[in-house]
Parts: sequence; structure tokens; C-alpha cells
Amino acid sequence: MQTSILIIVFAPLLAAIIAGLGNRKLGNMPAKVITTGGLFLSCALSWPIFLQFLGGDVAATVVPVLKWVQSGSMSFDWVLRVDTLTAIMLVVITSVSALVHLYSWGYMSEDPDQPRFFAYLSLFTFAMLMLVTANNLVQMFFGWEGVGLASYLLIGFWFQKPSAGAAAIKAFVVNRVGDLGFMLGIFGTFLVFQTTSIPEILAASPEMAGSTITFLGARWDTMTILCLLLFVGAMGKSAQLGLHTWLPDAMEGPTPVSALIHAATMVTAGVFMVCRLSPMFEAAPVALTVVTIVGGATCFFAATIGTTQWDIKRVIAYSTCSQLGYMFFAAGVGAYGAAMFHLFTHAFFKALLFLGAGSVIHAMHHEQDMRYYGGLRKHIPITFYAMLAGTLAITGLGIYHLGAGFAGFWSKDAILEAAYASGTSAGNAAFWLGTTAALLTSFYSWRLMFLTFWGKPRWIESEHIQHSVHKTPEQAGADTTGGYHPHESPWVMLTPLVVLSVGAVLAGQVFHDAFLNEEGFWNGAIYYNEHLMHAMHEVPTLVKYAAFIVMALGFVAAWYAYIRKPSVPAAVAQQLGPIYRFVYRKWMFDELYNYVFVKPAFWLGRLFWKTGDEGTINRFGPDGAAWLVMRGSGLAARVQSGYLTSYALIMLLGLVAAITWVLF
Amino acid sequence: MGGFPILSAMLLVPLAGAIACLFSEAKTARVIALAATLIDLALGIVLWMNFDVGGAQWQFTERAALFAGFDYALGIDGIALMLIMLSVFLMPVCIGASWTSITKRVGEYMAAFLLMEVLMIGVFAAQDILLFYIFFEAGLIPMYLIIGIWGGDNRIYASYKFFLYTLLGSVVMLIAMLWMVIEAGTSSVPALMVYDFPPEAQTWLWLAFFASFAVKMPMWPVHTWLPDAHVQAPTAGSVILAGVLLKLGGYGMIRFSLPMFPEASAQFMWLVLGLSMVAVVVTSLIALVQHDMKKLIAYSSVAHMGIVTAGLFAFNTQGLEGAMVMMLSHGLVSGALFLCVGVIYDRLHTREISRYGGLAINMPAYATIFLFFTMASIGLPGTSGFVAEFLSLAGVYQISSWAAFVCTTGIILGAAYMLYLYRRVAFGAQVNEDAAAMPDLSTREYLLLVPIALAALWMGVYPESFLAPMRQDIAVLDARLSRAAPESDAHFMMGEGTPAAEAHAEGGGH
Amino acid sequence: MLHIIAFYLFAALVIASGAMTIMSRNPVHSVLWLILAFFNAAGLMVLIGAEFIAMLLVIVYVGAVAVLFLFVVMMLNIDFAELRAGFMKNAPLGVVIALVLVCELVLGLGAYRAGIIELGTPSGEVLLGETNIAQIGELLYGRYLFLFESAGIILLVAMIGAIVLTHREQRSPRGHQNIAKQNARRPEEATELKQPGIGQGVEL
Amino acid sequence: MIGIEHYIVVSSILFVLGVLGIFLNRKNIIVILMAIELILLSVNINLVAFSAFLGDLTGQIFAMFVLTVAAGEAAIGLAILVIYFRSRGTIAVDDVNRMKG
Amino acid sequence: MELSNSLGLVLPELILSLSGLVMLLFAAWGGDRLSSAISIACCVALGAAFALVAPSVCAGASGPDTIAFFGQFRADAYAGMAKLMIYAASGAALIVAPRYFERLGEMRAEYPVLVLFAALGMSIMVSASDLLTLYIGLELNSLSAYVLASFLRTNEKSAEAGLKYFVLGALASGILLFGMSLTYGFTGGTSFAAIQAAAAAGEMSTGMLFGLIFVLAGLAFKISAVPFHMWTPDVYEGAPTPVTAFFASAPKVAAVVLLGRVAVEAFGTQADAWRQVVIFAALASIVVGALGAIGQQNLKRLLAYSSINNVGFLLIGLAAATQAGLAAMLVYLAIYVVMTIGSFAALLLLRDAEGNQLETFADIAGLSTTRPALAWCLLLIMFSLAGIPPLMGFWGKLVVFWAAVEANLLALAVLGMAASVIGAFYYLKFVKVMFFDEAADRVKGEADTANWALLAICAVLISPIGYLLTGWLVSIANTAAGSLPLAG
Repeated sequence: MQTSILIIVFAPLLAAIIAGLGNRKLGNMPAKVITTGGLFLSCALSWPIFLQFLGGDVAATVVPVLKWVQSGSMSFDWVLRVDTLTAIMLVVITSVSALVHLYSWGYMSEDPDQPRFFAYLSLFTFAMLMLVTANNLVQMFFGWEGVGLASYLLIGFWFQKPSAGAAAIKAFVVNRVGDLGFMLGIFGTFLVFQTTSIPEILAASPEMAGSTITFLGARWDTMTILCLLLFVGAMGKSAQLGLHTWLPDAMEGPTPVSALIHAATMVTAGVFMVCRLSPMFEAAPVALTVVTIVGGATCFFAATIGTTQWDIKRVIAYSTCSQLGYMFFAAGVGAYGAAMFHLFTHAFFKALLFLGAGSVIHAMHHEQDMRYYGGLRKHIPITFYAMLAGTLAITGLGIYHLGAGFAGFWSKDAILEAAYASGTSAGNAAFWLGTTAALLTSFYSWRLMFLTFWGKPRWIESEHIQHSVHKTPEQAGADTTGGYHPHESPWVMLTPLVVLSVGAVLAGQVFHDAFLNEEGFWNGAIYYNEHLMHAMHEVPTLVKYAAFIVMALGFVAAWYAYIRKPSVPAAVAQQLGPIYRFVYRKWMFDELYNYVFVKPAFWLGRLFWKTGDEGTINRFGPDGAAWLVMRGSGLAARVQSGYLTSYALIMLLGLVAAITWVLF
Repeated sequence: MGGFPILSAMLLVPLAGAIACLFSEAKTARVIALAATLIDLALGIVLWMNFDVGGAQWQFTERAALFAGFDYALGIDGIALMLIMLSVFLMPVCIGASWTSITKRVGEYMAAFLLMEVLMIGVFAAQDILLFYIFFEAGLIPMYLIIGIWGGDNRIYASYKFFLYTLLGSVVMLIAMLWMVIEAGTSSVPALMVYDFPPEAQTWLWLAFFASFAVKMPMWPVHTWLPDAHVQAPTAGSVILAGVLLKLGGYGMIRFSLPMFPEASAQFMWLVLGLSMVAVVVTSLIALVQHDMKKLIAYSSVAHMGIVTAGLFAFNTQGLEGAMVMMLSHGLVSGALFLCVGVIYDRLHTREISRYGGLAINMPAYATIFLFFTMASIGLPGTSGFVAEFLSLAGVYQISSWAAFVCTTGIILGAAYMLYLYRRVAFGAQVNEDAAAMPDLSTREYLLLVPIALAALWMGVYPESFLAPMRQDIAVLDARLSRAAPESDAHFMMGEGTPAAEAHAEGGGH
Repeated sequence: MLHIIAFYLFAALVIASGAMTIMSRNPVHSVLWLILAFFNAAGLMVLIGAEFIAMLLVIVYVGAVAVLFLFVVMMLNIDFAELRAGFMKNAPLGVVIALVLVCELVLGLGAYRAGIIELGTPSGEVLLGETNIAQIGELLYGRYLFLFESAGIILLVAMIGAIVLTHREQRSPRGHQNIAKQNARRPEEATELKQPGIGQGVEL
Repeated sequence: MIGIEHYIVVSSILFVLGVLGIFLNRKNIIVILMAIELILLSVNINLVAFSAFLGDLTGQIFAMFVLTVAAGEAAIGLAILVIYFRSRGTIAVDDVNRMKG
Repeated sequence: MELSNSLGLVLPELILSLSGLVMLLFAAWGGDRLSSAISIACCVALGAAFALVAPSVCAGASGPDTIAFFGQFRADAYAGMAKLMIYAASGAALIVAPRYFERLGEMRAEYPVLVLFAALGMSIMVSASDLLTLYIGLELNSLSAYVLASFLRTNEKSAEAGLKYFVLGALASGILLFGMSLTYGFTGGTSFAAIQAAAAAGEMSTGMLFGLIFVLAGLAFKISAVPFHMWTPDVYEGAPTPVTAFFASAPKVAAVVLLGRVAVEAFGTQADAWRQVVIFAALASIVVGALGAIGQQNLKRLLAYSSINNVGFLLIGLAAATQAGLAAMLVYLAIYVVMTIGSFAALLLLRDAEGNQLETFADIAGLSTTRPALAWCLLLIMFSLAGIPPLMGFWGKLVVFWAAVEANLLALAVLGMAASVIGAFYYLKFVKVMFFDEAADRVKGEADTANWALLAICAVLISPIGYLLTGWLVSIANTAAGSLPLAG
């Protein structure tokens, strides 16, 4: 197993290095083959490990790689550690990544920079694998930042587009805000535990309950402040409310990237971290409450925005944001298994949705605005069915009493039940927020489906389409297709869709028992709250059906608004006015941050530079001194008047001064 | 190593080269300079190979009573070894960077650089406090000439500012050194490092030394010479300035201020931490609004040095080692960033950021390497910058969460200004035709940049190579500082119900 | 009593003539006032028994130095009427400082302590029973021989200096005369015809 | 007998007069030279007086040397004055400021 | 026998005076044709005197054996070391002169003779252990100097320089004399031994204090310490350049050494009385010298201010009022003399195509491209004057500050050091003009071997190689300072 872990982690790195350094010299095909091959290899090696863990009661494997840092009492090495949690992540990452690699063969086939793209993808995968196999917080941070880098690179992949560059920076910098918390959390953890090794920290965590520490001048419960700091990191990476603004912008990257990074894997790192450190969080109930509230708020807030967006990828992006909220409040109420399970299923159906969207975009000649879609069902049927599977999964179609349902049904239900069952007020609030969000999820998911695949084609108004058929709306005549014929994507793109569809349909069904009900499966990898697990089964039936009911409501609402009476949405938007605009403008977060952080930062920078450095420090410092010296020099020159008499006078002055000095 | 005076040899080789260059034609001078620096690099490697990690604190010592009042005494510990390695590593790069861009008065230029190398090695190897001062101060002369003769349009102002500012900073230090020599009766650095000066005297001595090192570092608010000097200096000048000269301040603190005046250091810890915090935030913000690439990187250097000073005054191993790694890392990375600027400056002769754009299109390799150093600069894990930032900030956190918090915001701001720079230079569309026509890296430029990149990567992935030689020396320093080390502001306390963990609390509250 | 009257007379005169030396408008008068001052100073010296120095003062100063001054004053042939009268612009400051100095000197040295002030104890040899001149001669040619000879060199240097500076070989007082050039001068070079317009000056 | 302090007062006043003569004068340089002679005279009075009151002849010897040197000094001073006058045509004190700053 | 002993001790002075007289005869007889030969002969005489003095310096002569002429003259190592510098500097002034004057048609045989007599005067000054000797030596030097300053008698500037020098010098010597008369009266003797004894007896009387201050003021004029420095820039600018070189070197040595003797030997026990004054003068000299120099365009004038600046540092050594302080002062002097001679030798090499002397900044613009060797030598000298290591100027500063710190004058040391940065400003300007500016290409004159040799020697001595001499220099300076008969 040790060797295969090493291969799993380092094969993508090796592939990335080869493809990256070879770049254009290497050529497209070798780069694609090497990277994709590397990923499939990793994937193939990951599943056996996962299945092994699925068998239960397998101890963690630790593979030391290299010494890293040893400084006084602080010491951390490059070590790969695989336990259940990691194994889940391994399969998620390698599978989705491998499929995305494959998908990209088709999606990126016309791009001149394919080796670079694949190198980035593989690099990302490596970093993500390092993150999940980390045995200490610092290595986790390495992976954390590594995926950040890859995300930055991939968002900015089409760097000629100014918006891509901006989005890339935004993603990195906002993540860095989270990293600030993460880093401080690590420092604090080291200060308290004198180690950065995760198992050691987790083992020592329960003892620390009740201890206190000063941070920024205030007295805190130790575990609370540590967990909160670490959670800030998780919020950044997982785009939780407040630090979410980068995620929608990240859609500037190529769609496979969105599928891999901004849906299936990287953004779930925060959830992974909370689950990984669950014993720590368990020792800090206040922190858990915060996690619950943030998760619930995010899941509701992102869902509201999702209902108003027109860009197909942005809708899915907000949906991701929202689903991450589910995971967090699951973790917050102690249902780490449910959180991980949702992470697991979400990876499949969200990747599927993104890749499907990519297929649609591909078919629609890079048009992403759903207002210019419509009636695509017949043109791209496989994509349609895949998307349908994904939509059913995300909306959580499933009947509790039948014991059957799509992947999302199992995980989301479990989360809502856990939130309800936790009995805390935060959990309760999260339950209601989650339920509302489920309604909204259903609504916007179906809205997406209806706008894209049903109705009449509205392609003619799209500039992208016009561009491709070289016709203006007038030339095209009455035909709303604009004379454009969408093509189904090539098989290399469809295969991943199909595979993921299978996952979206079955993942919940197959694995829910293991994730939700088997302590042996987790084998200590996460904190297993047996009490909560039992309570989940005891919740009222209405709660168990809540998700299904709201899903149906959402579906109906969407059907009514977009199929039955397409004039309704505009009217409602009109009616709601400011509220609609507020939601449509993403709750004004971008504007707010622009005014609160970005502009003041630049303003302050200029202030410190012009007024501070140049106007004050230089002016009164070196330049002032120089001025003073020059004035002194002028004075000295004036005193040196050339007149004998004044020279004599000054001599006498000196003499008298000296005498006076010594005399008195 | 037997009795071979390798440190003297390392001083002698570039010195001889400098003299030879002064009297040589341009072509010959280049070759001589490159040969001399490479020989020194080879000698440096031999030095490192033969350095006995964990052995005596001072190795390769040489002593000769050549002068009155002070000795010609050389010797190194791990800290000095690392900084010497940094110097000899960067020097051939500097020569290479100037290979084609310097066309006037090449012989003198190369001589100035080689002289610079002599002085830098001398500073790190000097075991006599006055000898140290001589090397420390003498560095002003070649740098003044380098900026003044081969610099940009406003070179005169910059060179004066550089010279007088740093001179003013260090003159008072000389008086302090004299006092110390008279008080302790020896000018030997190792002896002074274990001499206990009376605490009330330490305060003044510390301030005198601080005046010098703070300017050299440079710390806010005495940093304003640096942007000017950097902007005006030729590429290689900036490299050496950022790469090694700034480190003299940090080296001075770790070699003099801390071990010689532990009580005063503790007394002034808040001053240093405060200035460091301001430096990190303020200069990062300033870097954000720069139009000039070199100025931006110069300001980023100030911010990084802020982390160094904060780390040094954290009074613990992590802080000290982190600061050391930060110095090494910053030496490599900011040097490389200046080289990156130089690469495009050589082509377009402007450092205005707005004149570039979309370089990733026509210069992909350049864009990649530039990106690597950008990432290293903002401390991406896996690069040297991370180890440096992480260790120093971890150290700082143990002494003050406020300082750590403020300094850590530097990672956000650092990412902001560096990526903003990168975006404006490498991303976007090609707006200027001449910039779009620039060819990608030449072989020479690869040879300059790739070794630095590998070194930065090495330091990020396996910093043990760099930490190991210093470990013992830092431990000694830490032990010496421990008597004065201020208490952590964390005041960690175990909960009521777990008396068994009392012992642990002491360790935790360290 | 006579002694005292004489002292005050000489003292008053020496100060008065000193003041007049620096104040009088005409340098010739200044020299004459200076001579008067020397005479009175010699008188002061005679009063305390230093007759040789007193005579020397008269002979050297009045006989040589003052005459030299007069000679130069005459030789330079300066139109003294043209010389600006009055004092420098920061004269008040100068006078104040001078007053401060004189006060300090007088107070500090003269009357600082009431009564007789303390002198040091003499360390030189005093030859008793000889005349002032004889004693001086004894010292000058014995004890102070080296300095005496050196003083000679000073005078020699003064001589050399004066000669080096002022001695000229056949040179006119102002610039050089070039006879050939003067002979070669022609009327057309020497004069120039100008035709100034009405109301305009001539530009030379 | 007149006390030494009287002599000192006289010589002090004379000294200050001489000094005043140097810097208070803007008429011509010859007067400055005379002022210098006044200073030397005051010194001589001092020396002779001290010599007499100390009963030590060194002072008088000193005074003789001062006389000698003063003579030489006067000669050189006047010589310099003469060449200055030759080159500038003036000896007004205020004109002696070609070099300054 | 007393007289022959004494004569033996004054042998160097005898050689100088006799050869001066003989040369004067030659000059009178042969006229200006012989001027070069006389220059050489005078150099030989100086060399002979140098050779005579050197052994006693090395031997560290001190004690009663060095006393001549009833205690009026001391030929101890302290004086000896000063004499070595004086003779060397005078020799340098002779070596660089002929070319300078010949081109102006003003080379006259009296020049070397006057320099010789000036050297004699200084020689007597530094050996003085009696106020009379001091005065005679000082005046011998001064009178020669007045003449030398106005040596270019048809040159207005030179005449003005002579006039200013004379008037102010006479005033200064008047002050000095007045001080000496007071000292004599209130201590009862003129010999330093007597003064020392009187000063050591107890608190100084007001008269003695006045005498001391007047004497210090008079000597301060000679070393051009602020505020008695006013003559310096004008005289340096106006005087012929070789004479300026001479003024800046030898008389400084003599006056500083003499000042050391008066202050530390005669009044050493009352150091607290004069230290404040010296400290003030030191700081004021450093600052005023530096400030004055900054605005200058004329190089000679600038060097004049530079010499004022340097005197400030010398006075810091004096302010220590210890043997170490005096030794430091001597070391500084030695280095200062070398730097000064070097800078003036370089200045004299700046001639345009017609052979006219160039002396402004504009003339040396970009010198490093047209005359690199000259420029590099000047660079060394300027950085050395600025006190930047590893040049010898730094060592000089180091030793005086060392002495000051040892004497616990920390504030003085710190202020002095900080003020030295202002000085660095104009030395940098030198380098800036030569190295950074566009070449003016005015310096065309062909090189003069003697001048060049002098410059090269000076450059080597102040370069880091010079540090190898520090051990020797410091030990000599220490023995020299140790040879002073200090009280206590």
C-alpha cells in the first residue's frame, strides 16, 4: 500500500513536471497522454485502497517521504498518511480529476496551450493529494496553498482576458485572507500543543477543553480560538459567506477546471479540514456553533443568488457554494460523516453538472448566458440526460420509505436530519435554512434545466453565436436559431459525463450505510458522534420528507415560471424590485468589499507613499536634512563674507565667548 | 581542511580579480570577473562541504596581528557560512546579468562587483569587531560607484542618499564598538558575544547598533533610501543590494545586537516588533500602488525585512531560524525578481509596469520563471519563502499574537501586490507592440535564473540543508537570550479540571 | 606722589593716543598718534625701572617702525579724502564685544580681587646688583642665545620677504611698458570716428 | 607705588583698542597695521610690568623679542600692503574681498 | 659641555638655518637661474634634517637628555615625530613648486629658502618648551608664510591672500602674545616646566586662565580651528597652489603638535578648564568645515574647508587630554598630511592644454574617463578624507575617537562622528563629479613625473595597504606621546 500511495500522490506531480517543462516543445498529444495516464494510474490505485477501507477497521498507513523542517521544538516532515477520510478524498480527487483530464481532451482540443493546461490540472491534483494525505498541519497548508496556486493558474489560464487575470488574483488573495487565519491557527496550535502533527494534536485535544489563552489581547477558550482561526482558513478555501466572492469569478477558468477545482475537490478542502480536525472542533462547542451558523447562512445565501443568475456556470458555482454550506453545518452539528458523505456525492453530481454545462457551452460556441439557450434537449441529448441525472441528484430526488434516491438525496437528507436531531438552536436554524435552501436549489436547478433544454431556441441574440455563423439577427430572419446548429460533444467528453452520471445516480445508494452508519468504516478518522447518529433515525417523518417536499415545490415553481408562463420571472423581478436587484447583484458583496477593502487599500497605499514616505519621511528625513545642510552651507558662505573686519570680529567673538565660558 | 586559509583565499581571489579587471579590456574583464566569482563559488562549496555541522562553533578560524588595535581575524559559524554561500552564489549571477547590459567602463564595473564580493565575504567572516566594521562600511564605496556610474537617470540623488543614509546610520555604531572594545578589553567578536555588558550600557549600545542595522535592513521608517537605490541601480546592483547588502543588517542583529545585548534587546523588543509591523503593512500597501517594477520589489523587500526583524526579536528558535531562512530566501528570490525585471528592462529599457502586458504570450518561459519567483516571494509552500515566513511568524506568535497577526497580514498584501504586478506584466493582452516583440529568455538568462529557482525550491522542500549548519549556533544564541527573553503574551493556562496537565502548560506557555 | 601722577598721566595719554590712532581720519595723523602712544608707553616703562626696554621702544618704534609707516603712507600716495570714513556696518556689535572683553579683562585681571593680585613666583634668574642693561645683555647673550640668533633669522626673513615682494626689475608701477608697441602705434588705430545719432550716446 | 593691576588695566585697554582698530576700521589697511602695533605695545607693557613686579628679567627679554619681531612684521606687512596696492590700486579695507564664500 | 650638548640637539635646525643662509647667498649671487638647483639643495637639507631626527624618534628620545638651552628647547620624540612630518611636507612643497612657478614666470630662488626658513620655524615651534621659543618659532614660520602666500605678487588673489593672512595672523599672534604675557605674569615663568608646576599647584588663578585661553586662541588661529578659521579658505584659494599644499600640511602639524604641548604638557593638570573650549572648537570645526565646503566650486577652497573639518577631528584627540589622545592626534596628523599632500599633488596635475592650472569642479567633470589613473587616486584620497574604511582616513578617525571614548567623552565622539557624515557629502561630490558626470575633457596638460610620484606614494599609503603600517605608526606615536614630560 505504501508504494501505491506514493505513486498516487507523485504520479500527477511527475506528469505535471514533464508536461509543464516540456510545454509546447513536448506537443499536445504526449502531454495529454502523460498527464491523463498519470491520473488514471492514480485513480486505479486509489479505488482499491478505498475499497479496502470500505471493508472496515483498517488502520491508517503512514508513509514518510522526506525531512522537511526541524527548528527547535518545531518539527514537521513530508509524510503521507492515509486513513478512511483520506481514502475517500483520494478516490474523489483521482476519479474526478482523471475524468476531467479526459474530458479536457475534447473541451480544450482547440487551445494552443494544452500542455500547460494539463500540467496545471495534474499539478492541482498533486497539491490536492498532498493536502488530503497530510499528516501535519503544515503539509496540509502546503497542499492548501498548492491548490490555491493551481486554482490561480487555471482561473487565469486564458490570461489574455483581463477578467481572467482579475478573477485569478481575487481567488488567490481572498484565499489568502483565509490562510491568514489558517496560519495563525497553526501557530496557535503549535504554541499550545508544541507539535504540528495532526494525530498528536487530535489525541491531545480533549484534554485542552477548558484551557484559556490570550489572543490579540483578549482571553479566549483555547480550543475555540484555535478552531475559529483554522475555520477562517476553511471558510476561505470553501467559499463560505464573507470569503465566497472569489468562487463565482473563478468561473473565468475553463469549465473542466470549474468542475474539478471549484466544485468537486478544492473547495471541499475546508470541509475536509474541519472533518479531519473534528476531535479538535468537538472540544470547542462555540466554534462548532459558528461553523453551523456560517454553513447554514452560506447555504441559504448562495442559493438565493443562484436563482437570479443568468450565466450557467455562475448558477452552478453558487449552487456549489450553497452545497458547501450544507457540508459545513453538517460538520457543525457534529455529523462529520454526513458532511463527508455529502462531499463525496457532491463531487460526482457537481462535477457532472459542470462538465455538462461545459458540454452545453461547447455546443453553444462558448455562449454561457442561459437567456440565449433554449430547446437544446434534442440537439445534445446525451448531455441533456447527464445533466438531468445531475439535477435530480442535486435536488435530492428520492423517497425515504422506498430507500431509493439519487446521490444528493441520501447525503442532503442525512444532513438535514442531523441538523434537526442535534437539538441545538444553531442546528435548528441550520435545518430551516437548509430546507429553504433545498427549495431554492430545486428551483434554480430546474430553472437551469428548463432555460437550457426546454422552450424555443433563443440563440440568435447571442453574440457568440452570431460570431460563429457570421450573421446578424436581421440577416437570419425569423428563425430564432440564427442558423446555428449545436453539436453534441465528442465521446471523449461524453464518456466522463456518463461515468459521472452513474456516480450521481448510485453513489448515495451504494455508500450511504458506510458513511453514515458505520463507525468501523471511519475507524477514528473523524469524530463519530454515535448519539447523534441514533438521534438522526428518530427524527419525525415530516423532517425526513422535508427535503423531498421542498424539492417538489421548487420543481413546480420552476416549471410554472419557465415553461408554463415564461412571463412570470420578469414580473416577479419587477415586483420585488430592490430585493431582486440586491440578490441579483450578489448581495452587494463585491461592491462592499471594493469600497471597504480594495479602494481603501489603494488609497492607503498612495497615502503612505506620497504623504508618508515622500511627503513626511523623505521630506523631513533625508531631504530635510539635506535642505538643512544646504541652508547651513549658505549661512557658512555668507559668514565667510570676504571682509577682513568681519573675520577679525568673529575671531574676537570666539575669544570673548571662550573667556566668558571659562570665567563663568 | 588542514591549515589552508580558505577564507582568506576567498577574499583574495575576487580582490585579485578586481585589480586585474581594473586594467583590462571589456571582454577580458568579463571573463576574469566570471572566473573569479566561479572560483569563489567553488571555494564556497568546498567550505560548506568541510564545515563540520555540530562541530566547533567557530570554524576555519584565522588570526594574524597585522594591524594596530585590531586583528585580522576570520572565522565562521553556520550563520555566517550560509550568508557567505548566498554571496558567492549570487555573485556569478550578477556578473552574468551584466554580461551584455553593461557596455561602458566594463573593467571598472567588474572590479567594483568583485570588490563588493570581497567586502561581503569579509563582513560575514570577520571575527574582529573593527575588522567587521571596516568591511561593513567599505561596501558603501563600490555600491556608490555602481549606482552612480551605471545607474539610471536619477542615479546621483539615489547614490548620495544611499551613501549618506547608511553612513549616518553606522557612524554611531563605531563609537559603540569602541566603547565595547575598551570596556571588554578585546575586539574579538566571539569573546564579545559572551561578554556581559552592564544592562544600562546595553541600552545605549543597542541603540547605536540598531541605528546602523535598521538603516541597512532597512526598517521602516529609515527605509526610503532603498527604493531609490534599487530603482536607479543597474540590474546586478539591485540583485546584490537586495540579495546580500540588506542581509548585513540582519546579520548584524543576530551577530551583535542579540547576543551582545540580550537585556537591551528584550527591552526594545516592542520597538522592533512595532516597527516591523508597520513596515510589513505600510510598505506592502505602498508596493501595491507602484508603477515602477523595481520600486515595487524594493518596497516588498522592506516588508520582507520587517518579517526578518520581527523573527529575530521573537526570542525563540523558530523566530531566529525563520529570520535566517528569510534572509537567505529573500536574497535568492528578490535577487531573482530583480533579474526578471532586468531581463525585460534590457529589452525595452523601461521599468514602467504599464509599458508591458501580455508577456506570457511572447515570453512564456520568462512568464513561468517570473511566476515561480513571484510565488516564492509571497511565500508559497514548497518554496523558500514559505519556510522563512512560517518559521519566523510562528516564532513571533509565541511572543505576541498581535505582532504575528499584523505581520501575517503581509501574506495577504504580499500576494496582492505581487500578483497585481504579475498580472499587469505577464497577463492581459499585448498592448505595446515593442513589448510584444520581445524575444523569450536567452540561454544566458536561463543560466542565471534557473539555478536560483532550483535553490529556492531546494530551500523550500528540504530546508534541512540550510538549517542544519545553523542549528547549533541558533541554539547557543537562544540559550544566551533565554535569560532575558520576554514572556509570551499568550498566557496559556490549562482548564480547571485537568491538574494533571500542569507540567504541559509550562511547556506550552513557553 | 610724583610717581603716581606720572603714571596716570602716561596711562591716560597712552590710552588717548591709542584711541586716536585708530580713530583719526588721516593715516598720517594716526602714525603721529601712534608715536605719541609709544612715547607714553616708554614713560610707563621707565616708571617701573625698565629703562632699556623703554629706550628701545622709542628707538625701534619711533625711529624705525613709525617712520616706515609714514614712508609707506606717503609712498602709496593715496587720496585720503576718497577713503570712506566711518565704521563697518556691524560696528555696534563689535564695540559691545570689545566692551565685554575689556570689562572681563579689567575685572578678571585687575580688580577681580581687591588688593594686590597674586602673581606667580618668578622662576627666572635675577641678577642682583647690576644695571638693567647689563642684566639684559647677560641673559640675551647667554641664556637666550639660541632665541637671539633665531630672532636674527626672523629679521632676515623679514628682509628677504620685503625684498622678494616689493623689488621689481625695471618695471613700471602699473603693468609692462612695451616701447616697440608704442612706437608702432598709428593714428587710425588710436582714434575711432563715431557718429552718434541725435539723443543717443556714444558706445565706446 | 602703583600696583600691577594698574598696568594690567592700561595694557588691557590698549589691547582692546588695538583689536577694535582692526575690525572697526573700514578706511585703510595701514591703520590696521598700526592697530596691530598697538596690540604689541600693550603686550610689551604687560611683559615689562610683570617683569618688574616679579623681579624677573625674562619679561623684558621677551619684550625685546616682541619688539624685534614686531619690526619684522611691520616690514612684511607693509611690503604686502605695497604689492596689494600695486595690483589693486586701493587699500580700502572694504575692497579686500575678492575671495569669499 | 652645556652649549655643545645643546648644539647637538639642535643640529637639524642648525643644518636648516645654515643651508638656508648659504642658499640665500647662492640666490643673491645666481639669481633665479639657480632656483631649481636651490630647490633641490633645500630638499637635500630637509632630507638631512629628517635623517638626523629619525633615529631619535625611533629611539623614543625623552627625558633630560633632550633638553637644550636651559629648557627652552626639547628635542624629544614628540617633537621629532612632528619634525619628520614637517620636513617631509616641506620637501613635498618644494618638489611640486618649480613646475608651477616656472610656467607663471615667477619661479624665484627665494621660494625654497623661505620654505626652508618656515620649516626651521616650525621645527623650533614643535621643540619649544618655553613660551619664548614658541613665539620665535611661530613668528619665523608665520613671517615666511605671509611672504609665501603673496608670492605671486602681481596676482591680485595672491596679494589679497597675503594681506588677509598677515592682518589676521598678526592679530592672532597679538592675542597669543597677550596670553603669553598673562601666563608669564601669573605663573612667574615662561618655560613649560614652570607653567606646569604653577598650574599643578592648585586651582588656576583667573589671570592664568585668561592667559591659557588667549594662548589657545592664538594657536587655534594657526591650526584654523573654528572660529579662528576665517582666513583659511581665502588664503588657501589665493595662495599659489604649492604654497597652499604647504600651508595645509606642515604648519598644521607644527601648530597642532605645539598646541598639544601647551595644552597637555603645560596645562595638562588643568585639562578641565580648557577641555570644553577645545570640544566646542572641535565640533564647530567639523560642522563649519563641512558646511562651508559643500557650496564650493573651487577645489582649493574646498580643500581649505576640508582642512578645517579635519582639524576638528584632531582636536577631538586633543580633548581627550591624555597621552593616548596625543598619540591619536599624531597618527591622525600623519595620515592627514599624506592625504593633503596627495590631494594637492593631484590638484597640481590638473592643467589644461596651455598649462594653466585648473581648480574648479567643472574642470574635473568626468575625469575618470579622460584621466582614469588620476581620478582613481583622487577617489582614494577623497574617500579617505571622508573617513570611509578601508582607507587610511578611517584609521585616523578611529584612533582619535578611540582616545575620546577612552577618555569617556562619549557625547563628543558621537556628535563628532555624526557630523563627519556632513563632511562625507562634499567628498562624495568630488567622486560624483569625476565619475558620474559627463566628461568635460579639460585636463590636458602632460604629466609631471615628480608630482605623479608624490601622488602615487600618497595613494598607496592611504590605500588599505597602508594599514600594514598602522602597527608601526601607532607604536611610534605612542612613544612620541610618551616622551612628553606630563605632570603626574
